[in-house]
Amino acid sequence: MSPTDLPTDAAPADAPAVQPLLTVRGLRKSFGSSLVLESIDLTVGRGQVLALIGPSGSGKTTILRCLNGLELADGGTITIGGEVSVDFGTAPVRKELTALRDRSAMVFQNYNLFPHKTVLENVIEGPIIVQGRPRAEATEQALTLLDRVGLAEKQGAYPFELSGGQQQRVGIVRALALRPQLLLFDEPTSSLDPELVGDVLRLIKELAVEGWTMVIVTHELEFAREVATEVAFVDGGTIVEHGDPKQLLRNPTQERTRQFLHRLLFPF
Amino acid sequence: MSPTDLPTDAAPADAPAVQPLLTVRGLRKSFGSSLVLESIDLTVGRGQVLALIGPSGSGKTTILRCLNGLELADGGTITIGGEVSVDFGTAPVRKELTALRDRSAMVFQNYNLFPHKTVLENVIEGPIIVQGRPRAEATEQALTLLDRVGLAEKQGAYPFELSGGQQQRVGIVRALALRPQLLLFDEPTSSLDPELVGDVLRLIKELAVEGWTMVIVTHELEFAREVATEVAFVDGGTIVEHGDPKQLLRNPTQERTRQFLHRLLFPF
Amino acid sequence: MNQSTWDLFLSSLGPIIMGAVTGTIPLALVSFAVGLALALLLALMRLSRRRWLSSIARGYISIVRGTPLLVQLFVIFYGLPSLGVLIDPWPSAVIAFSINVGGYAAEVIRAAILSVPKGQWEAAYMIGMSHRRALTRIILPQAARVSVPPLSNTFISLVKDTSLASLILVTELFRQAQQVAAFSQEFMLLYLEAALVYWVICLALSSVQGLLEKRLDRYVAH
Amino acid sequence: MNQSTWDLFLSSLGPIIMGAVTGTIPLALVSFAVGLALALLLALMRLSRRRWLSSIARGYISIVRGTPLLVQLFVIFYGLPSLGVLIDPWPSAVIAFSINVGGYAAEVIRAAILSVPKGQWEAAYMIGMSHRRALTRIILPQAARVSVPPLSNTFISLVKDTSLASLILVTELFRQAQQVAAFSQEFMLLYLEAALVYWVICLALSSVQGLLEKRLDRYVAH
Amino acid sequence: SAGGAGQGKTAATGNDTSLSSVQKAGTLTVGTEGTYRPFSFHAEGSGSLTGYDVEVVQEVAAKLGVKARFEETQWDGIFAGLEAGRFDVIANQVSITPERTAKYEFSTPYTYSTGVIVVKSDNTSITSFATLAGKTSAQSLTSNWNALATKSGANVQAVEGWAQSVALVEQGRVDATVNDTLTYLDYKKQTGAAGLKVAATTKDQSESAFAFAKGGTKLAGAVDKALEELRTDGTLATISDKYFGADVSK
Ligand SMILES: Nc1ncnc2c1ncn2[C@@H]1O[C@H](COP(=O)(O)OP(=O)(O)OP(=O)(O)O)[C@@H](O)[C@H]1O
Ligand SMILES: Nc1ncnc2c1ncn2[C@@H]1O[C@H](COP(=O)(O)OP(=O)(O)OP(=O)(O)O)[C@@H](O)[C@H]1O
Ligand SMILES: [Mg+2]
Ligand SMILES: [Mg+2]
Repeated sequence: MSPTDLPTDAAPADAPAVQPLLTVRGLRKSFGSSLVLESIDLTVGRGQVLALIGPSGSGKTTILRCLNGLELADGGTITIGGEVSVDFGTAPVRKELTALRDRSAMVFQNYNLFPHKTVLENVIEGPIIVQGRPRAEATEQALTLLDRVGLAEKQGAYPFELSGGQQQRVGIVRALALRPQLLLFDEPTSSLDPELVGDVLRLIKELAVEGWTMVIVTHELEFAREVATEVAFVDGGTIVEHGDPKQLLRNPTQERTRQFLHRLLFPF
Repeated sequence: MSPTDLPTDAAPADAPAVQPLLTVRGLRKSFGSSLVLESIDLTVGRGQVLALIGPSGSGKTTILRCLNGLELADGGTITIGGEVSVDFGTAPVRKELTALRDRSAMVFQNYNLFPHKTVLENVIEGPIIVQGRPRAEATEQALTLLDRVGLAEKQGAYPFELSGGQQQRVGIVRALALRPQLLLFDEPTSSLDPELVGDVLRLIKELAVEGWTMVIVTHELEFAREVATEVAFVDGGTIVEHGDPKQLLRNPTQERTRQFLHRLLFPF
Repeated sequence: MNQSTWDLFLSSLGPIIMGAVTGTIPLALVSFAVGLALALLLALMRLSRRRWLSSIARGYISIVRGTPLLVQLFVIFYGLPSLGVLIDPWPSAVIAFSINVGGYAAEVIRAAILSVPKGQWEAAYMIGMSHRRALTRIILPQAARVSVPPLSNTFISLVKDTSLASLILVTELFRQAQQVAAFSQEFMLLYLEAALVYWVICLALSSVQGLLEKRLDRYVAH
Repeated sequence: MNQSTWDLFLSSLGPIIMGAVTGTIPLALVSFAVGLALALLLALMRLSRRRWLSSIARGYISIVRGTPLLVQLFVIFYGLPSLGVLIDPWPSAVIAFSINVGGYAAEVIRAAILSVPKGQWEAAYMIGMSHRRALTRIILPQAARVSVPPLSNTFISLVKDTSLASLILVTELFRQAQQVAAFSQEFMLLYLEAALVYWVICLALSSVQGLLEKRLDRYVAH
Repeated sequence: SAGGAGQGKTAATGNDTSLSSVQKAGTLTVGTEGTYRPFSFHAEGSGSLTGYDVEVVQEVAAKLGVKARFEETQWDGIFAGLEAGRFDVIANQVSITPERTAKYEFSTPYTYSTGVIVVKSDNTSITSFATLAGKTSAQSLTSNWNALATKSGANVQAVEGWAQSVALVEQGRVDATVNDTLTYLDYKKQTGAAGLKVAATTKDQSESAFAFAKGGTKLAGAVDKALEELRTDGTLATISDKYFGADVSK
């Protein structure tokens, strides 16, 4: 299951070690006249976990959507795994966007499971229909993954029959079944009932330990501190600062980061 | 503004001091064949704050809705302020339910502001249309309250123009403007962006300090510990245990409470 | 199109537009207004917890929607007299179309009321409102916005359906076209001309609908 | 109802039901199937980012919805021959009704597609689907559920509108009633009888709609 | 398919194939209402098409050596259908009027009839076409009786057909209706026409004939010849007697 044999405790986050899996340079994006991403630079090494934090509307989701090719950036480059590199300065061809999608898989805040398909069908849709893998093999893999997240016996259920936490675990399995190089999580627990948050966070933590490369947008600072190899604070469409989670979350160097963290940690 | 002169640090929660404002005895409620509230007993003294915690589906919202007369209980009694007492064993007349509503006011998880009315209109609708108070007086009171929550200049805005935190503060003002004896909060911050939670919690804390009597359903354990005078843990339609927040949240006596708190405090 | 055809087209435009202005449009407006009031009543009956009220409304709606409008017109105009009720053409037409619009619009209004989130009812009750007040001050204004597009469709259908009024002696747009056609034997041209006028009326209605939606949208996020 | 009226009622029920079975119902079914295919195409054109495509669809829909069906039937049956296109009654009726259904159902389908949450498109793209695949495998199945009630209404209207086919030589339910009425001079009775048969058909359709909704609801929360 | 029909248009261009195409197809396609008693209707309401016009045109077709095939349509569409070439001929009591003569070919008449004003039996104010002025009269729009009522100064209310007209008279909602005496007599025979009476009869006879597309003179000529033969051999009189108890064909 593990996508790589690299140990999780990779080199310092600021200057990732050899083999960066994801490199983003000068990513820009506007919606109409409002500039949402100014110039985003990111590097994530193979097997590393980057946590993106920041206030609402700062552009975190937009970054993920650009990485997954769901949003067409206006400028900058995204490179995944060395082979796929898209330059948004020159209008990229559809095929390049598709290549981005092929390398990465996203887990959504609202799960976005397909409501008219069973749990199993949700998981095998991509492998069979898009990637053209044999049904038997795809089903076997899906069942292994579902078993691992404790949902094997729910394979025939429809999404509405599951709790939020169960739906989100299916969402993660659906992403894993695509065998991506890069996993993207957009606030994976913020739609969940508080008692169900743990199930999902524990699963993501396991994936991190196994060596999956991930970018996670989250407000769970405790979780980011423990699981991420690097934290980046996004505000107003720029990365205000980034660095080692334990360091940055305790002693941010920027005033904006400090204020944000304070609001989150001491709400009243 | 303060509804009472009693100090907030009232008598021990388990046996509230003189002058209980709210007394609930043997409250039962079923939906169809499923028994949602088994037999709920609650007492909240004047100026005290009761926090209800518990897993999803345990019946917390249903308790609040019964208190506000939005839901017709199947049995038991609710007494507010000594004057209003409704016995649900004998089918209560509509007037009695209305009396419950007159004494209490609710703040909803999803704000439920009236989208076709401005902020000011949302606040004065109840005082003018229902309570028949003079428009000038109601408006003045509304503006004072809006000013206090920092939204005076938003009086002409429509709800969709406000952030979630702003909407919820209007929701609180709408409740306060009704001059209720009892304030009910149903997870008032769980629909909010994390950075906006603080604004609302701070406001509720102020109200507690001023001596408002409140029942709050919440998952913010830290907040409950600091603001509530009593915490009750609801599970499966019964109150499993209740007591002093500092005590109960640290050392619950029941295993179910312990498990619930553990899931919330150490999610991964 | 040769000269004489063109002349006929131009000369008949006057009577046809006259028919629209004195027949089609007032007939549609009055019937729609009455029908809408009826529809609101029916929608509330349908939503009522009293079984018999909602059954009556359900039966009414089923019959109105399940039978041809033509027959409804005939029953009122030619059928009622055998029960001793003799109604003039114009009132007959208004009654028939109102009954018809009532059946269709009732379902629209009911759906619109149901589409308002339950939380709005609760908030209204919470501030102490009665059911009736919650309905009129909180729910219906929000339902109105939702029902503008489907009600516009009902109205547009009504405008075209009023052509059936010619069968019960009401002179309107289509009747005028038929008269000219009967005289000139140019059915195709006159029917096309009538269609053109109907289309212009419907385009005008659509733009009114657009304005109305915009106005009611002012308090909704974009 | 006296004896002879009752006899007439009974004896004409056969021909009227025959008209429904051989005329009304097959005509409605075929026209609806063709119209639905057309509507899907039009809905996709309307949603296309290419301006000219969406303009064509918009114009088509506006004309079809803005002009009386009667005129549309006449143009196809009596008007096209003057352009050298001569189409038999049955195909003419199917074409006219399909065109009409296409215009109405296109708006229904478009609204249904728009009602599917954007997240469903994104999830489909995320797993690597093309636009076309996302549409057919993810969006349309969900839109189908939403569009069942309004499409049922379109179908019910169509069933009643097929009575106009009698104008272009197609023998169906209403035509049969007219024939008996012309013979017996009892047009009130016969029209009521036709209405009854239409109503029964519509009731049957409504229960089919109910079954369909239930079936499509199996994956939706209750 | 529309059989032998469809050539009417080419006929208008000068090359008259109206007759030859009918002969080639072996069918004469006839447009008729099928709901106009006693001229064109269904026996017992749902049986086969029959009536005076129907039988006459069937005999005419036999003389031409072809089969008559009927297309039923409403009066509204009947001339449009003829122009569109959907039928070769209309057999539906089409009265010969100057407007129609300008647009269509006509055969020789096969029905001579008078018009009557039908009123309630207690009506004394209408006694002649002159007294119709200012009164309301129910008429189906496309008939020539409509033109007559209008010319007489009546305030015309348009209705679908005879059945509705007579209902309005009986209900007292209009004063009168003008129609073919044959229609009235048939109605009287069938229902008794209690409470109705004939207030006046036209002096001039109206003439009804088969209508053809403009330019179809060869077909019209052949039909004329056939009608003449049918008149001579008494067939027309027999048919007429069957429906009216009198010979209306001359
Ligand atoms: N499709 C769009 N059209 C126009 N503006 C958009 C669009 N998507 C996002 N935006 C705007 O871009 C900005 C960044 O949005 P984004 O969703 O990336 O923020 P975020 O950091 O994910 O916020 P949150 O924590 O609330 O999810 C916001 O101001 C938002 O309003
Ligand atoms: N109107 C209703 N009809 C049927 N069942 C209902 C209704 N309202 C609530 N329930 C059921 O009653 C139970 C208690 O619901 P309630 O909303 O009170 O729980 P809760 O403690 O507020 O949960 P949460 O934390 O998710 O808000 C649940 O099982 C719920 O499904
Ligand atoms: Mg986001
Ligand atoms: Mg709740």
